[in-house]
Amino acid sequence: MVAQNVAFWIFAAFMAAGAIRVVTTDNIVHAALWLVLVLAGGAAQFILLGQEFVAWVQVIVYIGAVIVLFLFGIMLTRAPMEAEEKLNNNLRWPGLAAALLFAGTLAWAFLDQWGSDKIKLTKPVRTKEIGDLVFRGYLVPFEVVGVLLLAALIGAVVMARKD
Amino acid sequence: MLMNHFWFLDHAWLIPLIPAISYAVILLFGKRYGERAAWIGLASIGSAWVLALGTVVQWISHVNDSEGAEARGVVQSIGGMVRNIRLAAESKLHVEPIIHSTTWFQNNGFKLNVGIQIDGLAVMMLFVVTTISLLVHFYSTEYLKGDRRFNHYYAALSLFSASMLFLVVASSTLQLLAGWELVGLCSFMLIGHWWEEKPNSNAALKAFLTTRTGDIGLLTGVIMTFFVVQKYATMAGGKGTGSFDIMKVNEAAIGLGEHGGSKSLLFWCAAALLLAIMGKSGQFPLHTWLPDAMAGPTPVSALIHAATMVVAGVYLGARVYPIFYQGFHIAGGTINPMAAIGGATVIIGAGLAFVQNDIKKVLAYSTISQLGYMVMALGVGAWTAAIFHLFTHAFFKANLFLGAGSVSHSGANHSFDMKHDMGGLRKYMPKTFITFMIGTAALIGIPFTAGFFSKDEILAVAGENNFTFFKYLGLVGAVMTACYMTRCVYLTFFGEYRGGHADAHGAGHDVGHDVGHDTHAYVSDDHATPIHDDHAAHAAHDLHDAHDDHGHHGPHESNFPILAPLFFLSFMSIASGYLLSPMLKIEKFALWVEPHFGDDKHFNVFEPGVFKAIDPILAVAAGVVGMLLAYAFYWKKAYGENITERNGALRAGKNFLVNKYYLDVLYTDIIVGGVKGPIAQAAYWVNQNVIDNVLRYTGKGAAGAAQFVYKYIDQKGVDGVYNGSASGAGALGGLARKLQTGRVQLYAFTVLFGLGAIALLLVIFN
Amino acid sequence: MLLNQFLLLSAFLFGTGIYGVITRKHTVLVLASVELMLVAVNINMVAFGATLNNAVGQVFALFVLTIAAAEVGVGLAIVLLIYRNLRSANPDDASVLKG
Amino acid sequence: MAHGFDAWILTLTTFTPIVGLALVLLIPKVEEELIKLVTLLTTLVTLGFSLYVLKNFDFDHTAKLQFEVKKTWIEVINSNYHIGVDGISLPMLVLSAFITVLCVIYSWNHFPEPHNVKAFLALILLLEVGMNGTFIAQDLILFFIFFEIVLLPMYFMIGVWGGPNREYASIKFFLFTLFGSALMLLSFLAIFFKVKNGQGLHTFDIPELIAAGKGGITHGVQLIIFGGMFIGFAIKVPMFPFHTWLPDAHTEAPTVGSVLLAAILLKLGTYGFIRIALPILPEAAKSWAPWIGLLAVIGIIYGALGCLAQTDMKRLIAFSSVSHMGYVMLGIASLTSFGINAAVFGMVAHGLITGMLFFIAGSVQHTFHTREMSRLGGLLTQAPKMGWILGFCAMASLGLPGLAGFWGEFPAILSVFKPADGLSLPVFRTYMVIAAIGTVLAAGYLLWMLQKVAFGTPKDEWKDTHVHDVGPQEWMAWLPLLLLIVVLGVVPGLMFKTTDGAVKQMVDKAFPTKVEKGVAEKQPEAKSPAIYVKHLGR
Repeated sequence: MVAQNVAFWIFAAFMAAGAIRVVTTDNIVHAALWLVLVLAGGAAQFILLGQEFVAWVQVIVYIGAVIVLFLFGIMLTRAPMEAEEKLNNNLRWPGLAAALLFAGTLAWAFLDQWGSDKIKLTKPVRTKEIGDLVFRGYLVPFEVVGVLLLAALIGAVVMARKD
Repeated sequence: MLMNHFWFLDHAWLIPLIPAISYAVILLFGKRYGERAAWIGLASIGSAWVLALGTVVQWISHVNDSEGAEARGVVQSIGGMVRNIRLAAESKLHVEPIIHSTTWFQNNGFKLNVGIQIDGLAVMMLFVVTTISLLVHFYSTEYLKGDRRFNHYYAALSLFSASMLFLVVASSTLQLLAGWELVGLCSFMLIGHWWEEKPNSNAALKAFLTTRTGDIGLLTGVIMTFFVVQKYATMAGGKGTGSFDIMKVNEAAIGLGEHGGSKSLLFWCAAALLLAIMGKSGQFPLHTWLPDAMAGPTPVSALIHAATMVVAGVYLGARVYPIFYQGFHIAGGTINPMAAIGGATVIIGAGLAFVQNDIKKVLAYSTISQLGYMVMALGVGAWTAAIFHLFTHAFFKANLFLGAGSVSHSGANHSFDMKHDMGGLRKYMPKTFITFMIGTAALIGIPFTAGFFSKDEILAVAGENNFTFFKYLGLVGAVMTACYMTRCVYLTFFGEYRGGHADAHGAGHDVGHDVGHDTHAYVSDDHATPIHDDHAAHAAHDLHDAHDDHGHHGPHESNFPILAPLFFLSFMSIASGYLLSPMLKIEKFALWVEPHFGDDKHFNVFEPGVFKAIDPILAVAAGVVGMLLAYAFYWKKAYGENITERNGALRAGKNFLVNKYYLDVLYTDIIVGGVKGPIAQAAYWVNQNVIDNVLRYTGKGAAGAAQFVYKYIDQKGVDGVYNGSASGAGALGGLARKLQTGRVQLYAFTVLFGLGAIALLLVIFN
Repeated sequence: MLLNQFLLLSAFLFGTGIYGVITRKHTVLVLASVELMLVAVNINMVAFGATLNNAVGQVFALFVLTIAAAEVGVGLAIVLLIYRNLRSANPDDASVLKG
Repeated sequence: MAHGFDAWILTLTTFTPIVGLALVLLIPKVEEELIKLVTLLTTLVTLGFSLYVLKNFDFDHTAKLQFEVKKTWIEVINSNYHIGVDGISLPMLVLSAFITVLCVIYSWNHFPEPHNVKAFLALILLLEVGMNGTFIAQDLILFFIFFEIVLLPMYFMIGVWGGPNREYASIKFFLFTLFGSALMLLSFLAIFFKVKNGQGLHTFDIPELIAAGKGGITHGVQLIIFGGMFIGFAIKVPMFPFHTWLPDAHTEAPTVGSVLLAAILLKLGTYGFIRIALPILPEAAKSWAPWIGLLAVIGIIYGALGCLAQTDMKRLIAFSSVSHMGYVMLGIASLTSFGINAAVFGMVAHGLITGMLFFIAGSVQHTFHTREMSRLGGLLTQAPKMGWILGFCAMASLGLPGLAGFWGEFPAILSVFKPADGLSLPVFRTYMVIAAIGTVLAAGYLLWMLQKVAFGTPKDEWKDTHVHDVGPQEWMAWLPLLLLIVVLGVVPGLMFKTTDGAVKQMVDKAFPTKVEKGVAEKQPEAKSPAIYVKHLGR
């Protein structure tokens, strides 16, 4: 278990650093790439928890698709590829206050509630189980999400279309 | 025996019902029958009159039966000892009223009973009201011929009679209230009969509003009667439900008074009801509407003044008399509000009658004065005398009013102005003259006319009950009455005819209107109301042009429908007095009319006075003095035409001789003139300027206050608060507007920070 | 492993995301910050799922992922639209709502 | 609980207009006659249902909720679809259905500008749903929803078809009532959270709340909750000083709107007091009563003064509503069954009489295009029938015995002489005298109006105008009202019989009288025959 713990802290450190850079860097493209780091770290944490399927989905969907979308968005809005000016506005201190407040509250609540609960990993969750669950218990939400995606797709096309 | 021994008494509810139906019929179908609609009204009031006569006959025989010949026989023979013996035989003397009632509605255990309560008082009133009303109906067929709203007039007349009769037979105070208000409504309709002219509708409004002011008293008073009963029932250990039944009210009032409980409730109840009487019966200071009410057609004035509207107040006083008797502690013999108001009204009304040039206004002020006698009589404990005076006054005052109507109707100008349009009329209309003289005699109290007996009775009993002050006040009133009535008769029937002929018609009309224009919405001056029964003018474009010609030649005698009621009323003006006279040892009226006020045996105020020779002598002397004064001043013009204009020291010596050492001046100028001039003028001035102004300025003040309240408090103040709060909200919005920077991220910050704060709170307090 | 490790990590990421949403001057970066928050949520879900030893957490995470994808799609379309109209991707310039 | 058709009848009475509304919306706008016909039929059917209720109502048990239905509605807050009528709500329900029919008939050829028959009638139908629903609701949430439904159509009616100042008036109306509603809703919620019913659940059910008593709410909190309800209802009544929306709304509203506003909408407030505020929070009501009474008498005098200052006929009638509703509130403030009976009677009577007065004002405006009294005059010569009807209504309104107005006024004044136990006698007796003075003022302004409008001769500008007297549509709309004014005035027992049981039960539960209770058992006279004949010496 120690190895896992160590791995967790390493990944966590990377993720924290990446996240901070995402919100602080002055280069847009870098920000997107730092985000990739955070997402990848997240996928790694999932694997640590034995949740493989979602980890791979994370890698494929997020890193493979979402980040690409981001980059396209950056290009299409003709954002400067290099750091030119500050990318943060004058709301830094309020933002920090809100962030600290939120994070602090969450942390307090978590510590308070689950102070020493342990995660006992027995065996990884297999994809079959997930399939069973999705197509039995959560069929309707699944379908709804499918429709939602379709709607988002059409909506995005309609909105972004030039006419 | 006619049908049932009690048939008429049991079915007295038919008497108000028949005219009420007639009202509806005339209103709905009147147009179809044109002027024949009058006959519907006549037929209905005629049958009501027959029914009323039936009740009179049956009631008298009922009283005589239950009295038993023996008690009354003894009383009759002993005469002077009447009082003591009657007290002894008292228990037999009350004849219980006949009550039929039904529960109208029920509300939380309280039942409102309505029905009829027939006793001597009610029977007497039924007779008076139906009689006068019948005569007025008949009289009006001629008098209002060709009027443009002939049908409405008859409909209103029917309703008027119906409501008054309803009031008379009422068995509960609430019914009294209903009848009372309906009477007020009808007087409104009739006074304002010619509503096209503003002064007429003003007069109608004034009458309604003034009596309505009195009705504050009636409303609260009737409510208090309810609680008087409740209090008494609770005191007697009963279940303590209130009631409006007049019998119960009287019983309770006597009981509470006897047991010394709830004096203040009784007092306030009496005070409230006295206010109602003041409004309705034209008592000082609420009398100002009565002269204005002359704006209505003259037969209506007769009806209002003799038998319906104003008498309702006195009737109320007599109906729930125990309330006043106990509430004002009348037995004590001290000055009480009721006697004081009545006494003041006697003098004030009579004083004002001096300075009127309008014959109807003289009569109107005289009515006020006579009503003052009645209320004063009630106030001094002379119940029987008050009612007796009501009874006789109804006939002779109706006689006088209808006589005045005859004079105007058959005179040249349809005017009531004595100074301009009358004089010497006795030659032109001798029959009217005679009847008018009989009425005047009765009003003055010439011996052996009806007024003599009734007025005398009031004064005698007032003296007996230790109200000496009011006795002499009444005598002063009698002097004044004699004086102004002599003047009135002189101006109307003696001297030279001053009226013009047809061509003067328009001029007379204008005089009235010139004065009439400065009126305003509520309160009009007395003189501002042109008193013209100029229905002929209204009718000029109407169907009956042919009839109108009588206005175009000189004065002449009226025809049958007008004279017949006058003859009958003249007869009654004398005959009605012979029902009660201690002097002649007649006590029938007292015996027949006295009501039964509950079970208490010790309450008896219905005694006729004990005859003392001094009383009639004083009264006659008063009358003679009054007449002589007027005779000297007006008739003989002992002091010339325009005495008041003369002055100056230089001519004094010559005048001293010419004027017979100024003895006449002393008599006429200083005494009569003083009374006639400054005092009456002052009274009139007070009436016109103070009381009327109080009313006027109260009206104006209310309007002003209303304007103020509306403009400043409502529109600016109260509304301002809301408008202010609205703009306050606007200002807040302006502040909030500042927050709407349009910076999405600032919004996001606000939302997220707020959310975080709430979450933190939840965490902390959980 | 303690459950709290993951939860605290997610709290940190979430806070960072909030900071980003409030402060970033480019709309695409605001969306990226939102993604950070979503990842934080996902980590939470998965951690709880692992603690309770079932697959529900994963399923929820999958749904979140899907919705995140949809959100990014629509979000970027909006960004494009804004850019096309305002010639700027700075959220501060989209201030039509200013009162 | 009712069964079979009876279980549906109240629902039908309330929601039939919705069906009509749907039909009206489906008909093209140009088919005006058809729209009118459908609306009239709908309202007639609704009236028919309400008459069925009236006919099958058990008048021996007026205190009992009849035609009662209770179905689960919003389970999570334990709010039920609970409807039913008792003696208090029955007259109001029938009145509401009745007045709506008359309004539709009157509208037939009196459509206000802008001419849009479809929208106007649709709004009337929607209004009827709200009005009928409010009077049958036995659940606070249900009550609230119906109470609010009423607001919208009236807002549009004033705002679209109103007079020149309509926007101000409609917004004022809307804001005022909405403000009151908000406080009222807060009070309802507070009660919900503070009181538990027999099963230990929080509830919005009115009978359950009454049965639960104050449910352990402290006196101070009760006072506050009552205060919230008071403001909500008092604005609707409207009581001084919350009345300022009324003259504006009335003056600007189209005739039919004014009639409905005066006849039904104002009653929602007083009905709320009687149905909800008093029985649920009796102790607070007792503490509030002197203040309610004070505001009521101020309203009586103040409204009358306001009337005297008016030059606009319709505004005068509007102010007279303030005065008359003062009597209703005074009756309620006495907290006696006598006074509350009078209040219910006064509500119905005021609905009939003032509704009628507004009809006439509307017709006068329709004819002369002005309501300025200084420009009017001689109505009696130009349109005698209308003039007489105006006179009749003025008399009814000033409380002439024998007409309906009297029975709302007189018992209310009477009840104040001896209010419920624990209320100050001197204070309430002072109110009595002031209220009695108010009757004189009432006579003053009404007769003044009558004189200005009806008496005299027509002004020069209208000399040659041909004035239509009362026409067939108007007769059809007015005659029932006039007849009812007379019938209720002559036989007030019809109403008192209906309301008495329900009111008595409410008052006995909420404000028990010490004296009466002990005596009630030994009250043999209750069985005495209705007619007794007393003859002596026969």
